[in-house]
Amino acid sequence: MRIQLLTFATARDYFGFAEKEVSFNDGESSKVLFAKCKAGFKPEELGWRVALDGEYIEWNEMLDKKANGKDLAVIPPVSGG
Amino acid sequence: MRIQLLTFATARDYFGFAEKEVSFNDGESSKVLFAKCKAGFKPEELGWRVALDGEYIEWNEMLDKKANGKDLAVIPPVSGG
Amino acid sequence: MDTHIRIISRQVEKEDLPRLENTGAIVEFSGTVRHEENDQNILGLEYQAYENMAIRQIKKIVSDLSDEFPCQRVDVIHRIGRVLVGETSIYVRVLAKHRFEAFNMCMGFMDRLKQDVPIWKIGSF
Amino acid sequence: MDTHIRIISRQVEKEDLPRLENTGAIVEFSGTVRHEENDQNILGLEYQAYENMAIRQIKKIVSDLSDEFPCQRVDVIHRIGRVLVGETSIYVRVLAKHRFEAFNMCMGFMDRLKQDVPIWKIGSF
Repeated sequence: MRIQLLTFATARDYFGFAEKEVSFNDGESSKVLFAKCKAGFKPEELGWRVALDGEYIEWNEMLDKKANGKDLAVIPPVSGG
Repeated sequence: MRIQLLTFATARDYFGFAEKEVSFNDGESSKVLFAKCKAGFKPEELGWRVALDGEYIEWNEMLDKKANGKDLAVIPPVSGG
Repeated sequence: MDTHIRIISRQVEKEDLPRLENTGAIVEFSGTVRHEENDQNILGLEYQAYENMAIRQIKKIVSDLSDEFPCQRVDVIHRIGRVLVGETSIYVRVLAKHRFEAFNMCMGFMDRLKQDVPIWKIGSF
Repeated sequence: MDTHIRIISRQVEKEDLPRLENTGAIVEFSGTVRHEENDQNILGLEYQAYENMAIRQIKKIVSDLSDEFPCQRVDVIHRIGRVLVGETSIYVRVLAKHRFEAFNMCMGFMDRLKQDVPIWKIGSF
Protein backbone atom coordinates (compact mmCIF):
# COMPACT_ATOMS: atom_id res chain seq x y z
CA MET A 1 0.00 0.00 0.00
CA ARG A 2 1.11 3.61 -0.59
CA ILE A 3 0.90 6.70 1.54
CA GLN A 4 1.93 10.31 0.94
CA LEU A 5 4.17 11.79 3.68
CA LEU A 6 3.85 15.56 4.11
CA THR A 7 5.99 17.91 6.17
CA PHE A 8 5.56 21.55 7.17
CA ALA A 9 7.49 24.37 8.83
CA THR A 10 10.49 23.13 10.88
CA ALA A 11 9.64 19.53 10.05
CA ARG A 12 10.28 20.27 6.39
CA ASP A 13 13.87 21.32 7.14
CA TYR A 14 14.28 18.38 9.48
CA PHE A 15 13.21 15.77 6.92
CA GLY A 16 14.46 17.57 3.84
CA PHE A 17 11.32 16.99 1.76
CA ALA A 18 7.88 18.59 1.49
CA GLU A 19 6.18 15.44 0.30
CA LYS A 20 7.23 11.90 -0.47
CA GLU A 21 5.26 8.84 -1.44
CA VAL A 22 6.27 5.72 0.44
CA SER A 23 4.95 2.19 0.72
CA PHE A 24 3.70 0.77 4.02
CA ASN A 25 2.55 -2.53 5.43
CA ASP A 26 -0.60 -3.21 7.36
CA GLY A 27 0.09 -2.54 11.07
CA GLU A 28 3.01 -0.14 10.61
CA SER A 29 2.82 3.08 12.61
CA SER A 30 3.32 6.68 11.48
CA LYS A 31 6.34 6.87 13.74
CA VAL A 32 7.99 3.94 12.00
CA LEU A 33 7.27 5.39 8.55
CA PHE A 34 8.79 8.77 9.36
CA ALA A 35 11.72 7.20 11.22
CA LYS A 36 12.58 5.36 8.00
CA CYS A 37 13.16 8.82 6.46
CA LYS A 38 15.26 10.09 9.37
CA ALA A 39 16.96 7.72 11.79
CA GLY A 40 16.44 8.49 15.48
CA PHE A 41 13.23 10.48 14.90
CA LYS A 42 11.55 11.04 18.29
CA PRO A 43 8.40 13.08 17.57
CA GLU A 44 7.17 13.08 21.19
CA GLU A 45 10.39 14.76 22.37
CA LEU A 46 9.93 17.47 19.76
CA GLY A 47 6.24 17.90 20.60
CA TRP A 48 5.31 17.11 17.00
CA ARG A 49 1.99 15.50 16.12
CA VAL A 50 0.82 13.49 13.14
CA ALA A 51 -2.35 13.70 11.05
CA LEU A 52 -3.85 11.12 8.72
CA ASP A 53 -6.05 12.60 6.03
CA GLY A 54 -6.37 15.87 7.98
CA GLU A 55 -7.21 14.36 11.38
CA TYR A 56 -4.81 14.03 14.29
CA ILE A 57 -3.91 10.44 15.18
CA GLU A 58 -1.43 8.86 17.61
CA TRP A 59 2.14 8.23 16.48
CA ASN A 60 1.92 4.58 17.48
CA GLU A 61 -1.49 3.93 15.94
CA MET A 62 -1.28 1.04 13.45
CA LEU A 63 -2.06 2.02 9.88
CA ASP A 64 -4.27 -0.24 7.79
CA LYS A 65 -5.85 -0.27 4.37
CA LYS A 66 -8.00 2.76 5.20
CA ALA A 67 -4.75 4.77 5.08
CA ASN A 68 -3.94 3.57 1.55
CA GLY A 69 -3.57 6.53 -0.83
CA LYS A 70 -4.03 9.07 1.96
CA ASP A 71 -1.85 11.92 3.25
CA LEU A 72 0.15 11.43 6.44
CA ALA A 73 1.44 14.76 7.74
CA VAL A 74 3.89 15.60 10.50
CA ILE A 75 2.63 18.65 12.38
CA PRO A 76 5.16 20.65 14.42
CA PRO A 77 3.68 22.96 17.09
CA VAL A 78 1.38 25.34 15.24
CA SER A 79 1.77 29.12 15.39
CA GLY A 80 -1.00 30.60 13.29
CA GLY A 81 -3.11 33.60 14.13
CA MET B 1 -29.31 77.73 45.51
CA ARG B 2 -30.56 76.39 42.17
CA ILE B 3 -30.32 72.98 40.58
CA GLN B 4 -31.48 71.62 37.21
CA LEU B 5 -33.61 68.48 37.43
CA LEU B 6 -33.36 66.20 34.39
CA THR B 7 -35.46 63.17 33.51
CA PHE B 8 -35.07 60.48 30.85
CA ALA B 9 -37.01 57.57 29.37
CA THR B 10 -39.83 56.33 31.60
CA ALA B 11 -38.95 58.90 34.25
CA ARG B 12 -39.79 61.65 31.79
CA ASP B 13 -43.36 60.37 31.46
CA TYR B 14 -43.58 59.83 35.19
CA PHE B 15 -42.58 63.38 36.10
CA GLY B 16 -44.03 65.09 33.05
CA PHE B 17 -41.00 67.27 32.33
CA ALA B 18 -37.61 66.79 30.65
CA GLU B 19 -35.90 69.49 32.68
CA LYS B 20 -36.89 71.88 35.38
CA GLU B 21 -34.89 74.35 37.44
CA VAL B 22 -35.71 74.26 41.14
CA SER B 23 -34.28 75.84 44.25
CA PHE B 24 -32.81 73.77 47.07
CA ASN B 25 -31.51 74.25 50.56
CA ASP B 26 -28.22 73.03 51.96
CA GLY B 27 -28.75 69.48 53.29
CA GLU B 28 -31.75 68.57 51.15
CA SER B 29 -31.53 65.21 49.37
CA SER B 30 -32.20 64.36 45.73
CA LYS B 31 -35.09 62.23 46.86
CA VAL B 32 -36.75 65.16 48.58
CA LEU B 33 -36.26 67.40 45.56
CA PHE B 34 -37.83 64.95 43.13
CA ALA B 35 -40.61 64.06 45.58
CA LYS B 36 -41.59 67.73 45.58
CA CYS B 37 -42.35 67.28 41.86
CA LYS B 38 -44.33 64.07 42.32
CA ALA B 39 -45.82 63.13 45.67
CA GLY B 40 -45.11 59.59 46.85
CA PHE B 41 -42.01 59.17 44.68
CA LYS B 42 -40.17 56.01 45.81
CA PRO B 43 -37.12 55.70 43.56
CA GLU B 44 -35.71 52.62 45.30
CA GLU B 45 -38.89 50.65 44.63
CA LEU B 46 -38.65 51.55 40.95
CA GLY B 47 -34.94 50.73 40.82
CA TRP B 48 -34.19 54.25 39.64
CA ARG B 49 -30.88 55.92 40.39
CA VAL B 50 -29.80 59.55 40.58
CA ALA B 51 -26.76 61.35 39.18
CA LEU B 52 -25.31 64.71 40.14
CA ASP B 53 -23.29 66.35 37.40
CA GLY B 54 -22.96 63.03 35.57
CA GLU B 55 -21.91 60.87 38.53
CA TYR B 56 -24.15 58.46 40.39
CA ILE B 57 -24.91 59.48 43.99
CA GLU B 58 -27.20 58.11 46.70
CA TRP B 59 -30.80 59.29 46.85
CA ASN B 60 -30.43 60.29 50.50
CA GLU B 61 -27.10 62.06 50.10
CA MET B 62 -27.36 65.65 51.34
CA LEU B 63 -26.80 68.27 48.66
CA ASP B 64 -24.63 71.27 49.45
CA LYS B 65 -23.25 74.31 47.67
CA LYS B 66 -21.14 72.12 45.37
CA ALA B 67 -24.44 71.11 43.74
CA ASN B 68 -25.40 74.71 43.02
CA GLY B 69 -25.97 75.26 39.30
CA LYS B 70 -25.44 71.59 38.49
CA ASP B 71 -27.63 68.95 36.80
CA LEU B 72 -29.43 66.40 38.94
CA ALA B 73 -30.76 63.56 36.80
CA VAL B 74 -33.07 60.68 37.59
CA ILE B 75 -31.80 57.55 35.84
CA PRO B 76 -34.27 54.70 35.27
CA PRO B 77 -32.71 51.28 34.55
CA VAL B 78 -30.58 51.76 31.46
CA SER B 79 -31.07 49.70 28.30
CA GLY B 80 -28.45 50.87 25.84
CA GLY B 81 -26.39 48.71 23.55
CA MET C 1 -4.81 55.14 26.09
CA ASP C 2 -6.67 56.77 23.27
CA THR C 3 -10.46 56.88 23.76
CA HIS C 4 -12.84 58.02 21.03
CA ILE C 5 -16.47 58.31 22.06
CA ARG C 6 -19.36 59.47 19.93
CA ILE C 7 -23.10 59.52 20.49
CA ILE C 8 -24.73 60.16 17.14
CA SER C 9 -28.10 60.13 15.46
CA ARG C 10 -26.96 58.92 12.04
CA GLN C 11 -25.53 55.62 10.80
CA VAL C 12 -22.36 54.33 12.40
CA GLU C 13 -19.22 54.90 10.36
CA LYS C 14 -16.08 53.78 12.06
CA GLU C 15 -13.01 55.99 11.95
CA ASP C 16 -10.07 54.88 9.85
CA LEU C 17 -7.19 53.68 11.96
CA PRO C 18 -3.72 55.14 11.64
CA ARG C 19 -0.97 52.78 10.45
CA LEU C 20 -0.54 50.09 13.09
CA GLU C 21 2.92 49.19 14.32
CA ASN C 22 2.59 47.68 17.75
CA THR C 23 -1.02 46.46 17.68
CA GLY C 24 -1.51 42.71 17.55
CA ALA C 25 -5.24 42.45 18.18
CA ILE C 26 -8.33 44.37 17.14
CA VAL C 27 -11.65 43.30 18.61
CA GLU C 28 -14.83 44.88 17.29
CA PHE C 29 -18.34 44.52 18.60
CA SER C 30 -21.44 45.67 16.74
CA GLY C 31 -24.80 45.48 18.44
CA THR C 32 -27.50 45.34 15.78
CA VAL C 33 -31.25 45.77 16.03
CA ARG C 34 -33.19 42.50 15.70
CA HIS C 35 -36.62 42.24 14.11
CA GLU C 36 -38.18 41.01 17.34
CA GLU C 37 -38.50 42.91 20.61
CA ASN C 38 -40.50 41.30 23.40
CA ASP C 39 -41.94 38.80 20.88
CA GLN C 40 -43.27 41.61 18.69
CA ASN C 41 -42.14 42.19 15.12
CA ILE C 42 -40.61 45.64 14.82
CA LEU C 43 -39.11 47.89 12.17
CA GLY C 44 -36.71 49.54 14.56
CA LEU C 45 -35.94 50.87 18.02
CA GLU C 46 -35.68 54.37 19.36
CA TYR C 47 -32.84 55.27 21.70
CA GLN C 48 -32.39 58.19 24.08
CA ALA C 49 -29.24 59.24 25.90
CA TYR C 50 -28.20 61.57 28.67
CA GLU C 51 -25.26 62.46 26.51
CA ASN C 52 -22.88 64.31 28.84
CA MET C 53 -23.20 61.67 31.50
CA ALA C 54 -23.08 58.79 29.01
CA ILE C 55 -19.74 60.04 27.66
CA ARG C 56 -18.42 60.51 31.19
CA GLN C 57 -19.51 57.02 32.27
CA ILE C 58 -18.08 55.42 29.15
CA LYS C 59 -14.72 57.08 29.84
CA LYS C 60 -14.85 55.89 33.43
CA ILE C 61 -15.63 52.29 32.44
CA VAL C 62 -12.82 52.19 29.88
CA SER C 63 -10.43 53.70 32.39
CA ASP C 64 -11.47 51.24 35.14
CA LEU C 65 -11.08 48.23 32.84
CA SER C 66 -7.75 49.37 31.47
CA ASP C 67 -6.15 48.81 34.89
CA GLU C 68 -6.75 45.11 34.46
CA PHE C 69 -6.71 44.95 30.65
CA PRO C 70 -4.33 47.56 29.27
CA CYS C 71 -5.21 48.49 25.70
CA GLN C 72 -4.00 51.00 23.15
CA ARG C 73 -7.19 52.52 21.83
CA VAL C 74 -10.93 52.18 22.38
CA ASP C 75 -13.63 53.55 20.08
CA VAL C 76 -17.25 53.65 21.19
CA ILE C 77 -20.08 54.85 18.97
CA HIS C 78 -23.67 54.70 20.21
CA ARG C 79 -26.61 55.74 18.11
CA ILE C 80 -29.60 57.61 19.46
CA GLY C 81 -32.94 58.31 17.84
CA ARG C 82 -34.45 55.78 15.48
CA VAL C 83 -32.37 52.76 14.47
CA LEU C 84 -33.76 50.35 11.89
CA VAL C 85 -33.68 46.55 12.09
CA GLY C 86 -30.29 45.35 10.82
CA GLU C 87 -28.57 48.61 11.63
CA THR C 88 -25.88 49.00 14.27
CA SER C 89 -26.95 50.67 17.50
CA ILE C 90 -23.57 50.34 19.21
CA TYR C 91 -20.08 49.82 17.88
CA VAL C 92 -17.02 49.20 20.03
CA ARG C 93 -13.48 48.70 18.76
CA VAL C 94 -10.51 47.84 20.96
CA LEU C 95 -6.86 47.79 19.91
CA ALA C 96 -4.27 46.06 22.08
CA LYS C 97 -0.94 44.33 21.87
CA HIS C 98 -2.56 40.95 22.54
CA ARG C 99 -6.00 39.46 22.12
CA PHE C 100 -6.63 38.62 25.78
CA GLU C 101 -6.72 42.28 26.80
CA ALA C 102 -8.68 43.33 23.72
CA PHE C 103 -11.41 40.69 24.19
CA ASN C 104 -11.75 41.31 27.90
CA MET C 105 -11.89 45.08 27.49
CA CYS C 106 -14.57 44.78 24.83
CA MET C 107 -16.71 42.24 26.70
CA GLY C 108 -16.29 43.92 30.06
CA PHE C 109 -17.17 47.23 28.52
CA MET C 110 -20.43 45.90 27.09
CA ASP C 111 -21.41 44.33 30.42
CA ARG C 112 -20.86 47.60 32.25
CA LEU C 113 -22.46 49.72 29.54
CA LYS C 114 -25.63 47.75 30.05
CA GLN C 115 -25.55 48.48 33.77
CA ASP C 116 -24.32 52.04 34.10
CA VAL C 117 -24.40 54.10 30.92
CA PRO C 118 -27.48 56.35 30.74
CA ILE C 119 -28.82 55.30 27.36
CA TRP C 120 -32.30 53.86 26.92
CA LYS C 121 -34.41 52.04 24.39
CA ILE C 122 -37.47 54.25 24.71
CA GLY C 123 -39.69 52.39 22.28
CA SER C 124 -40.04 50.42 19.08
CA PHE C 125 -41.84 51.12 15.83
CA MET D 1 -24.74 27.54 10.92
CA ASP D 2 -23.06 29.19 8.01
CA THR D 3 -19.25 28.83 7.98
CA HIS D 4 -17.04 30.68 5.50
CA ILE D 5 -13.37 29.74 5.59
CA ARG D 6 -10.64 31.08 3.35
CA ILE D 7 -6.87 30.66 3.40
CA ILE D 8 -5.45 33.26 1.08
CA SER D 9 -2.15 34.83 0.07
CA ARG D 10 -3.44 38.37 -0.54
CA GLN D 11 -4.83 41.07 1.76
CA VAL D 12 -7.87 40.25 3.85
CA GLU D 13 -11.13 41.63 2.47
CA LYS D 14 -14.14 40.65 4.46
CA GLU D 15 -17.28 39.54 2.66
CA ASP D 16 -20.29 41.83 2.71
CA LEU D 17 -23.02 40.52 4.95
CA PRO D 18 -26.55 39.95 3.71
CA ARG D 19 -29.27 42.08 5.28
CA LEU D 20 -29.48 41.17 8.96
CA GLU D 21 -32.86 40.45 10.52
CA ASN D 22 -32.29 38.28 13.53
CA THR D 23 -28.66 39.06 14.35
CA GLY D 24 -28.07 41.08 17.51
CA ALA D 25 -24.31 40.78 17.86
CA ILE D 26 -21.33 40.80 15.52
CA VAL D 27 -17.91 40.16 17.03
CA GLU D 28 -14.86 40.60 14.84
CA PHE D 29 -11.27 39.74 15.63
CA SER D 30 -8.31 40.87 13.55
CA GLY D 31 -4.86 39.58 14.39
CA THR D 32 -2.30 42.02 13.04
CA VAL D 33 1.45 41.69 12.61
CA ARG D 34 3.47 43.69 15.13
CA HIS D 35 6.82 45.29 14.38
CA GLU D 36 8.57 43.18 16.98
CA GLU D 37 9.02 39.40 16.98
CA ASN D 38 11.22 37.84 19.67
CA ASP D 39 12.60 41.33 20.48
CA GLN D 40 13.72 41.86 16.87
CA ASN D 41 12.38 44.59 14.63
CA ILE D 42 10.74 43.07 11.60
CA LEU D 43 9.03 44.17 8.40
CA GLY D 44 6.70 41.20 8.31
CA LEU D 45 6.07 37.52 8.97
CA GLU D 46 5.78 34.59 6.62
CA TYR D 47 3.04 32.02 7.17
CA GLN D 48 2.63 28.49 5.87
CA ALA D 49 -0.47 26.30 6.07
CA TYR D 50 -1.44 22.70 5.48
CA GLU D 51 -4.51 24.03 3.78
CA ASN D 52 -6.83 21.04 3.49
CA MET D 53 -6.29 20.08 7.09
CA ALA D 54 -6.45 23.69 8.32
CA ILE D 55 -9.88 24.12 6.74
CA ARG D 56 -11.03 20.81 8.18
CA GLN D 57 -9.79 21.66 11.67
CA ILE D 58 -11.33 25.14 11.55
CA LYS D 59 -14.70 23.61 10.64
CA LYS D 60 -14.36 21.11 13.46
CA ILE D 61 -13.52 23.81 16.03
CA VAL D 62 -16.44 25.98 14.97
CA SER D 63 -18.75 22.99 15.06
CA ASP D 64 -17.51 21.89 18.52
CA LEU D 65 -17.91 25.39 19.96
CA SER D 66 -21.34 25.90 18.46
CA ASP D 67 -22.77 23.19 20.74
CA GLU D 68 -22.07 25.45 23.70
CA PHE D 69 -22.28 28.80 21.92
CA PRO D 70 -24.81 28.61 19.07
CA CYS D 71 -24.13 31.25 16.44
CA GLN D 72 -25.55 32.14 13.05
CA ARG D 73 -22.49 32.59 10.92
CA VAL D 74 -18.71 32.40 11.29
CA ASP D 75 -16.17 33.77 8.82
CA VAL D 76 -12.50 32.88 9.13
CA ILE D 77 -9.82 34.25 6.82
CA HIS D 78 -6.16 33.36 7.40
CA ARG D 79 -3.38 34.72 5.28
CA ILE D 80 -0.39 32.69 4.19
CA GLY D 81 2.85 33.84 2.61
CA ARG D 82 4.30 37.20 3.53
CA VAL D 83 2.27 39.53 5.74
CA LEU D 84 3.61 43.02 6.44
CA VAL D 85 3.65 44.77 9.82
CA GLY D 86 0.26 46.39 10.39
CA GLU D 87 -1.54 43.97 8.08
CA THR D 88 -4.10 41.43 9.21
CA SER D 89 -2.91 37.82 9.34
CA ILE D 90 -6.18 36.43 10.66
CA TYR D 91 -9.72 37.75 10.61
CA VAL D 92 -12.65 36.11 12.39
CA ARG D 93 -16.24 37.34 12.34
CA VAL D 94 -19.07 35.81 14.35
CA LEU D 95 -22.76 36.65 14.06
CA ALA D 96 -25.18 35.58 16.76
CA LYS D 97 -28.45 36.53 18.32
CA HIS D 98 -26.72 37.70 21.49
CA ARG D 99 -23.25 38.91 22.39
CA PHE D 100 -22.41 36.20 24.92
CA GLU D 101 -22.39 33.48 22.28
CA ALA D 102 -20.62 35.65 19.72
CA PHE D 103 -17.80 36.67 22.10
CA ASN D 104 -17.28 33.17 23.41
CA MET D 105 -17.28 31.61 19.96
CA CYS D 106 -14.72 34.14 18.74
CA MET D 107 -12.42 33.86 21.76
CA GLY D 108 -12.73 30.11 22.03
CA PHE D 109 -12.02 29.79 18.34
CA MET D 110 -8.79 31.79 18.60
CA ASP D 111 -7.61 29.73 21.58
CA ARG D 112 -8.15 26.48 19.72
CA LEU D 113 -6.78 27.79 16.44
CA LYS D 114 -3.50 28.44 18.23
CA GLN D 115 -3.43 24.84 19.47
CA ASP D 116 -4.75 22.74 16.64
CA VAL D 117 -4.89 24.44 13.26
CA PRO D 118 -1.89 23.54 11.07
CA ILE D 119 -0.69 27.03 10.20
CA TRP D 120 2.81 28.24 11.06
CA LYS D 121 4.82 31.39 11.22
CA ILE D 122 7.85 30.09 9.33
CA GLY D 123 9.99 33.19 9.57
CA SER D 124 10.24 36.95 9.66
CA PHE D 125 11.85 39.43 7.31
